[in-house]
Amino acid sequence: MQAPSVLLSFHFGCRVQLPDMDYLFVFLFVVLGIAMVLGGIFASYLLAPRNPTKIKQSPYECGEETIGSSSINFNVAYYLFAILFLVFDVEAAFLFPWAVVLRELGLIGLIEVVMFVLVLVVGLAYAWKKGVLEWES
Amino acid sequence: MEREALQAAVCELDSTVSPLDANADRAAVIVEASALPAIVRRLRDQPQFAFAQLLDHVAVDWIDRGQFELIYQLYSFKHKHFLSVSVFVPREDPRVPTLCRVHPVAEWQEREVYDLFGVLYDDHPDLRRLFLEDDWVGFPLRKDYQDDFMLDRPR
Amino acid sequence: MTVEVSSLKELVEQASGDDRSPDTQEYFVNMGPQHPSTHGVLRLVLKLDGERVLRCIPVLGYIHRSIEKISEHMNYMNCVHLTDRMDYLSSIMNNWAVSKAVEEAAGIEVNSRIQTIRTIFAELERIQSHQLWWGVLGMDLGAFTPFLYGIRDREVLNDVMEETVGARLTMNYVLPGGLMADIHPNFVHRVKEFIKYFRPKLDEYDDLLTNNVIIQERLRNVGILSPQTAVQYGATGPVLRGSGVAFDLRKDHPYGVYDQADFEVPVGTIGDSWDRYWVRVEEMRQSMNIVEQLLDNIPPGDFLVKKLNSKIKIPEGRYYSQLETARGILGVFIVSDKKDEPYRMHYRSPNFNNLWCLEPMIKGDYIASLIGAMSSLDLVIPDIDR
Amino acid sequence: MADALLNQLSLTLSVHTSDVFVAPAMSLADRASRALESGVWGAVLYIVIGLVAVLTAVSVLGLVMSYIERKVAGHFQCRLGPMRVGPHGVLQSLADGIKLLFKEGIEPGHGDKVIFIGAPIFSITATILLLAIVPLAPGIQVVDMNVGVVYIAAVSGLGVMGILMGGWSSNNKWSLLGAMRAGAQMISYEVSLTIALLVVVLFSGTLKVSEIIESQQQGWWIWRGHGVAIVAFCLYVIASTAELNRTPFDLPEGESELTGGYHTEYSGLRFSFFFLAEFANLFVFSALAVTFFFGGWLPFHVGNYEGFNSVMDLLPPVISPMFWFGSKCATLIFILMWFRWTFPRLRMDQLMRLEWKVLLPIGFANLILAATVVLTGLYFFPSAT
Amino acid sequence: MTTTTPVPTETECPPIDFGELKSECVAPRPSIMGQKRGLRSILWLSFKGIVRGLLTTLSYFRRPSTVVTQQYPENRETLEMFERYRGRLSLIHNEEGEHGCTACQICERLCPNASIIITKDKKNEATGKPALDQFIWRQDTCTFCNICVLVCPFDTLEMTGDFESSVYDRRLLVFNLNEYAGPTAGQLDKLEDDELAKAQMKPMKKYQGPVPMCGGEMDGIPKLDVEKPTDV
Amino acid sequence: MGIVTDKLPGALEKVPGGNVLVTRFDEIINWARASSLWPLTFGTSCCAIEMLMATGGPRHDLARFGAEVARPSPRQADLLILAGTIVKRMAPRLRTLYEQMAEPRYVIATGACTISGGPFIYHSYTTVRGADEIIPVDVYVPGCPPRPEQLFHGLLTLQKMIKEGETIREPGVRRKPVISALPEGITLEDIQGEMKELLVKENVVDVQHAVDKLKWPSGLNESSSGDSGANERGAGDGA
Repeated sequence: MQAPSVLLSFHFGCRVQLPDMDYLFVFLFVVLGIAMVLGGIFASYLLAPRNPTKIKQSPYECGEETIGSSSINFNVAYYLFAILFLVFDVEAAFLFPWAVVLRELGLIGLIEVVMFVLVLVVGLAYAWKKGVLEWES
Repeated sequence: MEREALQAAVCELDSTVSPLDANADRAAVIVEASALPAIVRRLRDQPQFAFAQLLDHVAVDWIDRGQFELIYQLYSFKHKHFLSVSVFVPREDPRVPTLCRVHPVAEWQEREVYDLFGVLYDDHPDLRRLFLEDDWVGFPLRKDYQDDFMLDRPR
Repeated sequence: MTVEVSSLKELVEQASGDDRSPDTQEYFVNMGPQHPSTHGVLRLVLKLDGERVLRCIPVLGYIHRSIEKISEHMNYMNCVHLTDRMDYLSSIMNNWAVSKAVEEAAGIEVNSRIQTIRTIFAELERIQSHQLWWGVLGMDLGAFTPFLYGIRDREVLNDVMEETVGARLTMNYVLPGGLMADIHPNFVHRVKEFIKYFRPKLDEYDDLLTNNVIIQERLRNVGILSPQTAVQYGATGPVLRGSGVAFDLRKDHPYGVYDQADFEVPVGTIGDSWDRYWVRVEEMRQSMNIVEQLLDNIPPGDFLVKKLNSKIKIPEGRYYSQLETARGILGVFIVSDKKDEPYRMHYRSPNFNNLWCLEPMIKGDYIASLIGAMSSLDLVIPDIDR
Repeated sequence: MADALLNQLSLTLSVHTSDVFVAPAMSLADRASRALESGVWGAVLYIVIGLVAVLTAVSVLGLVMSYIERKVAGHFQCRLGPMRVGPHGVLQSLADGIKLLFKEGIEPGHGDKVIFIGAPIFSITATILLLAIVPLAPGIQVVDMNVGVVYIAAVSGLGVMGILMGGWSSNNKWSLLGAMRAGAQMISYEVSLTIALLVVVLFSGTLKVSEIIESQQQGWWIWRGHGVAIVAFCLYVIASTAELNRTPFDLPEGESELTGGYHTEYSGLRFSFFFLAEFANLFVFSALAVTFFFGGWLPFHVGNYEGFNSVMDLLPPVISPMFWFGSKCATLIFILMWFRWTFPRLRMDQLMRLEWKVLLPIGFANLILAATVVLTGLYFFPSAT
Repeated sequence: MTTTTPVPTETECPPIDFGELKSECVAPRPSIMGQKRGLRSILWLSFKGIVRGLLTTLSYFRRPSTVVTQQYPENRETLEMFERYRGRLSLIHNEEGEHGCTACQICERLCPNASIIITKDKKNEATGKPALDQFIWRQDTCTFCNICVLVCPFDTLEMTGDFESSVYDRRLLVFNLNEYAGPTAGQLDKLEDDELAKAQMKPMKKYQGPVPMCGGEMDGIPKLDVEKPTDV
Repeated sequence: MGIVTDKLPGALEKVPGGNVLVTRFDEIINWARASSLWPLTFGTSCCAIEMLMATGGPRHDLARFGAEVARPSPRQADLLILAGTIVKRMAPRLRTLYEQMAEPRYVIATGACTISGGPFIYHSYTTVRGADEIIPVDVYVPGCPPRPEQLFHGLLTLQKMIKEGETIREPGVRRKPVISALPEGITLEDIQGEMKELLVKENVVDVQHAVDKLKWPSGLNESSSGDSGANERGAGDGA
């Protein structure tokens, strides 16, 4: 059994820089999460009693039958915040690299970011003014 | 106002109002069914009565007389007096105009009476069963109600 | 003029509108009969848009036990024990209401000892009921700890009452013509101890909930009930007093020995849920004042003026008698036909009438406000359904 | 084959146990990466250790935290909490876990079954991924990315997906309402969370979690942040409480309003995954707060008081980091529990108003202020740069 | 079908005259944001309220002495009910195991829901008076209203504090309260012959078994004959 | 529509699935199930105050039994504490709630109203005379309402039943130790003698027979009418 590094060096004819294992771990953890849930569900499928009936599978609504369909159009207020979130989270993503190298950038960096943030704050103020933040259904 | 004085004063309102003396422990009058909303409205609006709240609405099944007695209990916050207004309707065709427009709470009190006695309220906006299922047969508080489910006490 | 009888199904179909387009955001949802904050088995059919309550249709009858029908086949003493199970949180007051009606009708005079003890017990029960309400309100609004503190203090009072009565909830203590048993020798002492214990606890309640900004903002300006609407929709008790009308049978038409006690009737200002909250908290203080005043001079006398196994017969007629319970006016209507069983027995339950204030006060508000407003109404569902 | 395996293992162990002392600050992933030079088995060993460790951590945390929560709640409420299952109820969570495993899992009749089963995966995976980056002590960390903070911000949003999917696929209006609430709430507070973390990134000048801790050798950021960090910490606590769906922000599962919230339809083990993720997340968010604001595994030092500092350093070096990290974490968890058992719940509109009209403006102002502080070099501690 | 509810508008009703009832608050309600306060005052009051709430809960956490929990199954030895507590109905038997019930059936008649069923021997051969055969008490329907105890003219009934009565089958909740079927203690004392008195005390099973509701038949279970004493 | 679970209600109920483990694990599983009974927050009337509020309170503290995790959703609940009167209109809803609980599920009926209709047996046109007409009941706790200690006794009784009476080889078949929680002063022999004849006559010891009889009709809930099973027959009147 050959170590991958050996294989790699053989293949490329030279010793290569080993890849960062971090993302392999992340990938494996995603697999682990999926495996944990699916494994658990499979285990309980084997172990737990099962007695599905029509009533049991019907939605629980305080003991009553559901009125109308459960797939409904939902109020737009909830989604508006998702859009706002998108703007501000992307903004935060832009701010991370800036935060790391702020010392090197100095005052110029601060001013640039203040302007960047200001644009967004104006956007927030606009949304505020428009009543998007009022949670009106 | 004393009980007798109040009773007399109410009776002077209209010719359809007559006193009910039979053992009532508070001022009580009998009103003809058709005149009921108008009388109750006047009792509510005229300052010397000011019966602002409809406390209660009860029905009594006088099966021997073949009548339902519908009793409205009124209260005046201003004068702090009670009044009981009775309406007699025939058992065969129990109909009475609704009081919803005068006292909104009557809507549900009347629904209760409809549910248990089957008294129909003309012009009621939402007359349906209150306590029992919509497809219940019969009106259980009537004296002649029969039900296979009910059990009599053994002794 | 025609009478149309509809059904709930029709009502819902109609409320959902004929032109139910695919664009509509409105939907129906059942809240209850099994829901943690309907305090029993009240069912509300809610028409919602997102979080907003557009329509709120209460559906009753999930605990309709036909007490009025059963009462027609029971003698008056047995009728009393059924009322324990209506508004179980003010069972002694319910007992008293029936006993009072029967005593007034049958012309039984009870001595002042009985009246004083009844009054003390009624006030203790009012405190107990409000303690539970306070805890449950906290739980409905998401704070779990107040619920446990409320229950904890309720248990202390429960012990005091249980020592005399012998039961914890359905007491059946007040009977037509007196009381089931005389007060326990320890009673006076223990009530005093309880009051000493509970006064600081009330301040603690204030620290925990009353002065908390979240609870104030959840209740303030929520479920506003103008005095006009309150009266029109049949509200009594703390709900009406929360709207600023100082109507209290204990003051305006005194019964028992309330005329001997000096107390005040707390009222609200604008009739929102916060007013109703504050009225009840203040009522606990006032009730303790009443109890303190009456406790030291309970007059001597018998605890039962009428022999129990003799039949109580009421002269023919209609008798109506009412009494202020922890939730409002409980009216007892008796139609007698000279037998020892009532010809017709009707209870004007405070909750039944208070419930209808819910829709006008909550229309267009959020679900969370509905919960708060419903809590501030302090509904007991078996009392509504009877 | 077996010989080769054994050889590799012994080689790896002999080489890499010494690593613990040689390079104590290396994460498991880095070690695996280094082990790859000498052979694949060493790396596999580290990978297996990492997976097992995280898997154990999730399960154990779920059990332990739920027990602690119940005990703490009990004592806040003048009662005792679980008492009868094992001495002082210590086996209570275990019993719950076994019971849930042997409980029927119900699938809704008309819902989307794939999404219904998939929803807990997102919740659990988000928790596992976050747990992986928590540094318990120097070297006791599974992954230590150089973009750690970005990773945290990215991964913590994954949990919302689980809740949204669970509520959506349940075919139940209460669940749907709970899920929509959760969606709106958690993404909103995500912004504040990120902005609060940015302040620490500004101070430490790095995104790598272990380096952020190392940067606090001179003093924790909560002290050294010149007040700005205290504001950031408050923002972080509020936002993380909202992310955790705990009182006063437990709207998505507000029992008195929405019967059960987004997990109304989940039963048995499927429900327990949400339960597990919730309690493990409680630990994760406290651990991250400790890492960013309270110096992670570093002991409590006060300026130049050498005597006091040396007392604090008395613990042996192997225990010390774990002790300090654990005790700080426990304190924060206790505070979160304290909040939960004291406060009532906010209303949806109040919740949104708090975030978008109060916390977010404060957060931005705080961020700019922090940048100014960093640039002007206003620090309490003279030794800091 | 009906039209939508036309809720009567307030304009339809003139303002209600509350007379002297419209009054001021006894104590003004506490309100942080409601009154016209400055921002600083609001913030301070909110903060104070929150901190005091936290301190309240902490004060209980801090003091384990405030724990009020009773350990029920463990404290069984020391747990005592109040003497008036109504936990179970019992027929008082004296030291010789004799009861005082004359089967007068007052309690049966006054029991609100027929939880007491009394069968009697109409004429006991020794005493010549009616004697109790079965005193059946149905715990499953009993509401513990205490009326039976109060109305008993001979004070032979009492409520005991026994509360541990859970069962797996509801039919196990029906009891014979009397230990024997036969005359009362007083009547037995009057009999000269001790042997004869002993003979009158026919032992009674404590457990009654199924009692059909209101004398009807339960599935396959024979009707309880309340008139004729069953042979014991 | 025989929704009445006749004979010993709740005694025997068979649930398919889960046939993997063997008896050795029975003890552990039953211990876990008995120690972790999460109740459904269900209460209709007065008993609810005592059963869920007072027992949950600090004085009595349901949490000691690990049962304070009151779930509002029946999916996650193990224990249905029936507290209060069940009326005809509630009966189908109660049945729905019970059906929507995940296996294994246990039911405690508390108070006179739930066990038999209590004070509302006679002359009532709505009260169901006994919850076991609607769903199988495991433990009956008499009282009106029972004290919290009484509920705890019922809970202990239920735990005893779970620990002794259930095996994973026949999952869901609960064999009640019928006599294991006796009223005081009555011995096993007392009842065995009296019950033997009845039990044999009623054939309740035959598992298969009981299981066959317990097939509940599906689609019970399709009509939300008052035509519940409770309408069909009274408790023991054989009407």
